[in-house]
Amino acid sequence: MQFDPFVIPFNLGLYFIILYCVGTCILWFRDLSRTDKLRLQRGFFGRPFVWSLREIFMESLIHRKIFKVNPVLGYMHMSLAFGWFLLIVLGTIEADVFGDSHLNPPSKAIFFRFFNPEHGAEGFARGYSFIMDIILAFILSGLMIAIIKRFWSRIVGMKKTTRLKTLDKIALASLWIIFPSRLLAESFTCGAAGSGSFLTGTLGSFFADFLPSSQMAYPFWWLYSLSVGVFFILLPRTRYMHIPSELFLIFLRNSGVRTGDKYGSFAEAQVYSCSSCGICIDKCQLNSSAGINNVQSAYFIKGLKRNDDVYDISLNCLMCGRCETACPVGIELGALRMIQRRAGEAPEDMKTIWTGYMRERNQKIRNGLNNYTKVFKYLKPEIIDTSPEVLYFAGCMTHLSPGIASSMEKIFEAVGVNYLFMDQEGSVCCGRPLMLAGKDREARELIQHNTSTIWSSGAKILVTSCPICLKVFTESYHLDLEVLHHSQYIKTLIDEGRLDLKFLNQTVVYHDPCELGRGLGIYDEPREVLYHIARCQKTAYERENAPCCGGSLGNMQLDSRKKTLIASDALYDLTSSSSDYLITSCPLCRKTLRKAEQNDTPEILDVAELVVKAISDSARAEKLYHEEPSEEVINVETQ
Amino acid sequence: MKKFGFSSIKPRVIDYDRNNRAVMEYIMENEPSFALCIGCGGCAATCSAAQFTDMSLRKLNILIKRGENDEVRRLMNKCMLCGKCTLVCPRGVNTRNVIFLTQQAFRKLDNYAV
Amino acid sequence: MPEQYDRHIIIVGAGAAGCTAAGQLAREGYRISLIEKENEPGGKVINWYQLFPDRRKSEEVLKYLRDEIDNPLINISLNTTVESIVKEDDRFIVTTTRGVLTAADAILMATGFDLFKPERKEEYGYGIYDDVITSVELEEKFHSGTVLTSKGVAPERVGIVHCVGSRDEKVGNFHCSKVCCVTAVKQAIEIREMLPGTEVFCFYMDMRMFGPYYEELYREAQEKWGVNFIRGKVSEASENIEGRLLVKVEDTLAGKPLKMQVDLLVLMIGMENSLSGKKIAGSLDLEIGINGFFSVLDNHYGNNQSNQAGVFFAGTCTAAMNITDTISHARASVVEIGRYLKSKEKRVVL
Amino acid sequence: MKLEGKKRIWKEFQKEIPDDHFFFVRSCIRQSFFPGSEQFLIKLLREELGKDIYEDPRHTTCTGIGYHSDVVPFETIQTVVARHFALATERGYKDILISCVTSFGIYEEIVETWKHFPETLEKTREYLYKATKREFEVPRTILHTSDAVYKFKDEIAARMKYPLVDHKTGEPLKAVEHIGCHYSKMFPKYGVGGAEFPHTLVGMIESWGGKVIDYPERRHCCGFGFRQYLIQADRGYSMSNSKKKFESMEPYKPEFVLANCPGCTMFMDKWQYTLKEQEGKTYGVNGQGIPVLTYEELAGLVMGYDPWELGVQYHMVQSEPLMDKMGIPYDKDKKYIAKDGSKLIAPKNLINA
Repeated sequence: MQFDPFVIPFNLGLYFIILYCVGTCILWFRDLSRTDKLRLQRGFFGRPFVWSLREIFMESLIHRKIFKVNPVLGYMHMSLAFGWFLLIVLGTIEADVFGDSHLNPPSKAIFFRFFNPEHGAEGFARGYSFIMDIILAFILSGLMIAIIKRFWSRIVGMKKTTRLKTLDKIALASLWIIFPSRLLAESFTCGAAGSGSFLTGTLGSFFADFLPSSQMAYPFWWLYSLSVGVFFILLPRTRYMHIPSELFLIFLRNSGVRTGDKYGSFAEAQVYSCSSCGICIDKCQLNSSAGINNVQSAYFIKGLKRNDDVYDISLNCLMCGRCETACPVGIELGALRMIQRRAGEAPEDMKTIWTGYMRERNQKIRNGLNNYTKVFKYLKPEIIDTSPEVLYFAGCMTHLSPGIASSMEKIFEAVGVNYLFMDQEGSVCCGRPLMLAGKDREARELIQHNTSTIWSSGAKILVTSCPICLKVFTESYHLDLEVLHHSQYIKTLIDEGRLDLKFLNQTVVYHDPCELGRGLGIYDEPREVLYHIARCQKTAYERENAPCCGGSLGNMQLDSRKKTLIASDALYDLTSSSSDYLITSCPLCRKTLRKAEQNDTPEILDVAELVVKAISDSARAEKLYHEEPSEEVINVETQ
Repeated sequence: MKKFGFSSIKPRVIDYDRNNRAVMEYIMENEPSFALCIGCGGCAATCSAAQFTDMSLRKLNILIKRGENDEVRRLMNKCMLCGKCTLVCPRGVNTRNVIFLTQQAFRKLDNYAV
Repeated sequence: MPEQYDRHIIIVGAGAAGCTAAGQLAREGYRISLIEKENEPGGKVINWYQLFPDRRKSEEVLKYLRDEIDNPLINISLNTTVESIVKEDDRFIVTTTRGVLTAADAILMATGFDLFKPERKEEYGYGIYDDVITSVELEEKFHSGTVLTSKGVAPERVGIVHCVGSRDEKVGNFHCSKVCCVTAVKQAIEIREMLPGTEVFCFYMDMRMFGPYYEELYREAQEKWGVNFIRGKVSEASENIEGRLLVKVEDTLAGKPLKMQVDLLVLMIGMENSLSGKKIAGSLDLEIGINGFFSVLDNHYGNNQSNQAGVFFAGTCTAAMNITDTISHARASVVEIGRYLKSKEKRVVL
Repeated sequence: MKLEGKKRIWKEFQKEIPDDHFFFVRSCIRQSFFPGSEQFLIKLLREELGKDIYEDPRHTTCTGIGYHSDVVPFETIQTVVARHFALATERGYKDILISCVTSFGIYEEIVETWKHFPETLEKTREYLYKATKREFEVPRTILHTSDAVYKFKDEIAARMKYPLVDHKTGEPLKAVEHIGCHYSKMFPKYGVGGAEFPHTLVGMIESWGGKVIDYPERRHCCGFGFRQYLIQADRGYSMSNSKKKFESMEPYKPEFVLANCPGCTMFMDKWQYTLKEQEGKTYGVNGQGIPVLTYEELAGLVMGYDPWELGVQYHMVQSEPLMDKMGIPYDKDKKYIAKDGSKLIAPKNLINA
């Protein structure tokens, strides 16, 4: 006999989920822009396909990234994903090799033991069922951790774990039941048949001594089939949808599809690929320093899935990008938030159809760009006719820490470059802050204004002291000149040997500003400048892992007290090792961190300010000599 | 109607009891630090926009509180949201969010016009 | 038996200053006659319900003052008014409504202050419109436990007018009474606490939060209690047809005139030198400063001495002060009196 | 509202008003717009009360409006006023009775200036002497005609035929009193009852049986404001002030406005017409306007004089509804008959007509 009614739930679940996934993939594909479709097609028949397979293996089965962040968590995911994968593959093979027929339906592979109770008594089959038992044990070990994590998340080294909704709970329960029920079902069957290996066999014979194994087995097979079936059927409505979605996402990503600035199926695929693992929550300083724990990316995306109005959540974020770098699925969290910010708040009646609403809003906004009345009419075009070599744009924030601007001027003078201080009289904002508030159209006005001013100058290099400005200059301005952060510019000066610096016998710690580091990937230039003038100290909080100062313009809602909390924590981390200076390269970071200064914190300076300290006296002396003859010379004359 | 060459003038007085202060309530609710303003004018002094136009956040704050909405509408969009004001405010008012919320509040009033 | 035991000092006024000084001088062993025109010691502190900035009950301070003067060397005569003080070489002859007290070696003027008479600011309609009251009357309402309008209902909106009779050339007072600002803030908080549904508006010219924890209280009023502050001096109050008060003020920060209806208008009346004090000053020909208070010998290191050797000042008869400063000032006067009497002894010996 | 409170203030601002021998000077505006009023004042004082009131035909305008419009310098107006004093001195009068509140203010201002800067008095004596060979004494009291009427309000009440009550119901009539700014806002001590709660008109209304309403904008200026009304384009400012007052008094349903300043009477009367034409709005009960009367007109009415002789018909807002309420009889046909019996042209677009 090769059929039994208990396999029905399993089969239903299995075929349902297969159909559902295929359907979704088709919908998503249809929704892609034409170029993205082409990308995907090219990708499917090209190298990206191979990469994707590799990535799927490494990430979706082995979960390498999670391993990196947290081994225990990694093992948990691997044991469940990879273990189950093996169980299915080997199960199918087993059924194929030892079964009486070939090409069996999946149910036969899954419930192989039920249909062949005596199998694996001796010989090769014995060894094979031994392997199957190992895999089962492997999975169960992972399951154990999962259960522990759910109830005592700290044990597995996680401060926070995501909160669940009821469907998730049911799905989770069924997932938890699957493997224990399989274990018991198999054990009883083996017990009755005297077959099975070290796990199922021993457990089986143990039960057999005092339980009517043959009768006991059957209900557990039902339970096993049911739990799997339920799990599959619930899958689409729960976070476990991330398992199939991620596969699709990986293909899209490897084929070169990106989020962009509007909501589409790639964004949707990302949303559904979020497993709510909660790593982002741990990474978020709003959580760790300011005690805000309902706005992190995991909750934001969960909100998106549930069609909640997540506008407020989207605004309460530093946009520091720490979660994005940590996300094991590689979801572009920043981009998703920006989409929501641009879309704005959903009116009551639209909250329940978020995806549709987002598409509509994006359309409206794009139309709005055309029939939009200017708000910055008061800005009159500025013309710079003295064509300087370097155009220096300090930026609004730099005007509040003038030490940086004046240092830059000293540097320009020291190298005798022909420069122009573009916003000496005060800046027209670069537009980035408006963008961060989701006001692209308004930002566009400022961008146009500044662009025309910059073009009119005919300068070759645009140097800015503010990473916020730099980001928008490089990403959203169309300029015909080289745009550099002052740290980059200083580096080129040093490389060209135009700036003669002496080594200050001091140790410094460098803090990577979010916009400059994670935002633009500029990690090395500031450091290389520092190597020339001081001893740089390494900390555990560098580069991608650098903390945010808390002052970010990305967050609309954070109040000043909480900003300071974040700043002082960041300061504590950065200054744990004793150093003479804490160096950063962002006026806003500098100001925010200074707000949290204790009397034992080292002086906080911008890289430019330290460079000025290091401009060698010979250079200065030379200047002096040319200006006025020194005392001694005269004395020599008289003698 | 006869032509007299003159007509009566709308009073400049803030009629507190007639004015609609819904916007103020909305902001108070979403940005409580709004209440802390002492009208020192630090924000207005540092304001990037104020160099080019008559934007004054200090004034805007008061006008919002008094429900002088016409003038608030006129001023609020002149802000570049650059955030300097927030850094100088001695009372730690989240001024940037105040303006942002004001614009939002009026968008609500105008029923979510993009 | 040391000289000083038969040294006799007459202190005029048993308020915060009088009581403090009396207690301290008695502890030093001087004989004190404490003269008070009211029927109990404590002065203006009695009017108050809670005190800024910590809003402790005024009774506690009153108790302190009463304990201070609980001393056999202090002879306190209540319901007594000083009619004149005459100086005969180093002695002072004090005539009161109870007859003549002779042979005082020194006089301490602790005559305190009078509250500004709000009727003098006619435009606010005190005594004409039913719901215009003074800060002191509001304290009485706090004592009674409820703040109601003349119609016997809780006010929907209360206006508090700062600087009534202070910094106002029109009533001949140039000085700042110092304590009104923080009193206004304190009372605003108390109203909000008692009647959470009531809006409170303070109309101020400047917020002069000069003392410790005053600014913090101001911040608390804004942050925790949602008290509203409008910068501008109320120009006039009038009653509308529902009998609500219509207040006119310029919102100087908005640069526009503003009118609003309130159900209760509280006038923060300022301090003036007490009339009774001035009368005595006449007989002693003490100098009066431009602020109407007694002028002290030196504004920095002689603010307890008068232009009359042997006559000393303590507390608000020299300037507007809060209780803390009054008590310190009174304690300082003790040192000055002591030094003065010692110098006299020396002269006797030589 | 506590009346005793007001009484207290009124006590503080008591004004010495002599009860005989007045040197009368006219008001430019009043004698042209409400000729009946000054006419009746003289009649009232001379015939009704048998007082000595002297009017010198040689007296002129005080040039006050010119002064307030910056076309007449202070020295000049001092000399003009000094001339009036001289005329009074020559006739041996010590108390000047001024019909116009603007002049009243000017006279006060000048006398106060002389008090504080005696050299200006000397200069003025010099100027006047050079110009006219006249010399003068500074008068003992400076009176406004409303002060005089206030002084004799009880005598008038004694002669009263039609008290200020609804003759049907006996209800006292609700009245708005409006004091000219220059009557007591400049020098409260010269106004009966001071500046905040003046008693001059209140006293008349109350002793003649009426009820004064205290509305929020009671203190507000009528908007006359010399400069404003002189330039046509600026009259909007002027009118807006009156409008503000009307809007504020409207809910109290006043029967009439009593003013003691020629400008106020004229503008609060005429602006009602303009506002009706421009904004189609009137502020009295059931679409009517609010009659604005001078205190002499009111005195005359209560004493039962013929309204047409008092000249109440020479207002934009007609007083018939008021007179009906008070039960005063009047003959419609005689309304525009001149003294010589000739028929005058009846003005158009009157309110309440």
